[in-house]
Amino acid sequence: MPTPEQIRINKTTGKLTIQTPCDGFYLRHIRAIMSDLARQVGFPEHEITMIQMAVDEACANVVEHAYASDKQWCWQHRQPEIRMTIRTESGRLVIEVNDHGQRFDFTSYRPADVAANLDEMKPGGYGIPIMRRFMDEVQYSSNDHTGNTLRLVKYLKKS
Amino acid sequence: MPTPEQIRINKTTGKLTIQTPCDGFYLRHIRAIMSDLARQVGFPEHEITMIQMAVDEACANVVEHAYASDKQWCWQHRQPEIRMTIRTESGRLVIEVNDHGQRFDFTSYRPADVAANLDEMKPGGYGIPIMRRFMDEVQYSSNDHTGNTLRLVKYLKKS
Amino acid sequence: MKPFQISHTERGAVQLVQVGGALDMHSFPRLESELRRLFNHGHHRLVLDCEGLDYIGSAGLGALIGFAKEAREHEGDLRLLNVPPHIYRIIELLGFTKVLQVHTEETAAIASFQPK
Amino acid sequence: MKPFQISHTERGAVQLVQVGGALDMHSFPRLESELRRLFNHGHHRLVLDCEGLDYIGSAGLGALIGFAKEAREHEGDLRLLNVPPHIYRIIELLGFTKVLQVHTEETAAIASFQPK
Ligand SMILES: Nc1ncnc2c1ncn2[C@@H]1O[C@H](COP(=O)(O)OP(=O)(O)O)[C@@H](O)[C@H]1O
Ligand SMILES: Nc1ncnc2c1ncn2[C@@H]1O[C@H](COP(=O)(O)OP(=O)(O)O)[C@@H](O)[C@H]1O
Repeated sequence: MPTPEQIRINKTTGKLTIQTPCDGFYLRHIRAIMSDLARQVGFPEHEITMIQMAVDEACANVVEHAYASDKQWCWQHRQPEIRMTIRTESGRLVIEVNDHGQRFDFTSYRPADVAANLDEMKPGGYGIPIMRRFMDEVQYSSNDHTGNTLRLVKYLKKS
Repeated sequence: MPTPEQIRINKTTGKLTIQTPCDGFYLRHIRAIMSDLARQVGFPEHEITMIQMAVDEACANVVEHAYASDKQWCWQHRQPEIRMTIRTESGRLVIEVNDHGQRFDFTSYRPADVAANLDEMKPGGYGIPIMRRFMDEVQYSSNDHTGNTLRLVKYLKKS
Repeated sequence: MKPFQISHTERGAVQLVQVGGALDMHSFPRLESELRRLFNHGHHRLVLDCEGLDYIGSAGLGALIGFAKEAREHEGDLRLLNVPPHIYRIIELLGFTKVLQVHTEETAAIASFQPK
Repeated sequence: MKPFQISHTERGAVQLVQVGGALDMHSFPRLESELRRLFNHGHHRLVLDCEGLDYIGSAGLGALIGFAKEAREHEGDLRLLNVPPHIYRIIELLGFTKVLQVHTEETAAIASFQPK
């Protein structure tokens, strides 16, 4: 078993969890932590901005949409919250954003891409396309016990 | 049951939890979140600095001392971590800092106060006296299942 | 992590709107109500000075497109000024700079509205 | 939340050490090694310019006391300059300003080391 000191030194694999009320107020802290950890893993600045935007987007969607309909809101005994886990591993960053709101059929949601939205000058619908564009993996899953989880993965490119 | 919208509006009672690896690297985010929430509850700026210092101190002690001795480290199967919960209630702020390291006999630890340390120009030992001075309640408890918890409370003064 | 700030000054027939800090879902309603207010007063020629902007999310980007579209329908436009490099790089990559005019000089941004 | 910064310049027989950002348990070893290095070179007259300091924790405060004590044992001292108001208020309240000299002007801080 590694000693505390070994674990402490081994900074590239760490896990951070944050659970906040479901409110846009907290997103700036989430972004700040996110970019700090991405920097620690070694991502270049422009990819840090991308990761930050993708995660901000995932959380914004929880605040905006996940608890929107109280009919479909499956876990009514719990307070609406955002729960996020960031794992920094050597070579990649794994972020999971979890909510207990309504399920969303993410996989079959295939919106027009950013360019098509821009052609029509649409004022919204950029969130999910940006997330898919900026992250290497984007997966949504639903579970009766643990709620809905959006998993975002970004790999460090070898240079 | 309150609707999500009611809960969302009721910003003065919120609960935020953050769990980080046991490393001083994360303390600046903890301080940033702490001061933002204290500001939201309505504390004046100089008390925000005090709360920030007390919480920083509580977390620094976990990083520095709680996992220091692997002999007394009771929860060896877990990774050393800091877990902090902040509750913003109307009129007060309740912070709990939790670790799974060694137990500390906090209650009977009665160090010299800041002034006495300063008289002797001591280079350390200011942490706990500062915490006790800046917060209204400071309580330490230990539990075989949940680990060690330091609870800090600060009340909003009526003005 | 500066708080979002918005202010505005008149430059002849053009409204110069300065924004700073983070334009995210939390601050975004403030941009929206400020631009809506200008539209309601018949101002449709807007320059958004992004000099102090740290962050912009997709809601903010979408709003810029929506307001630009509406402004154009009233013979105006929403044009950007002083976009910080890290934000410029992202919005260029996404294609927003093909749809929105971006300027690096205030005088040029204001003059771009003058009839030739 | 700027990262901790430390640099130093010579002002005659006095070392001016500039610090900025947060001096917490994470950054504190960098202050310690810089001051230790100066001591090892026989420099015991130090002015710590705190102009850009956002935060100081108890470990940092304790270290200042420890280094001031050691400097005094070598006919020097550690004195503070440009302490931001929100930090000054706290360290005054705690009594640190009774033990450490605090200056508001660089020239006065440097001159305070000159024999009268
Ligand atoms: N977490 C979620 N829960 C429920 N519905 C969601 C969630 N995320 C997105 N949606 C749905 O997908 C749509 C597209 O989302 P997005 O691309 O982020 O754009 P926007 O939020 O601007 O509409 C939303 O309008 C919403 O209907
Ligand atoms: N969470 C903790 N677990 C174990 N021991 C602790 C803890 N917090 C404090 N201590 C003990 O109490 C002492 C005093 O702590 P403090 O007042 O913060 O000053 P310092 O950290 O500078 O020694 C520490 O040196 C340590 O022995």
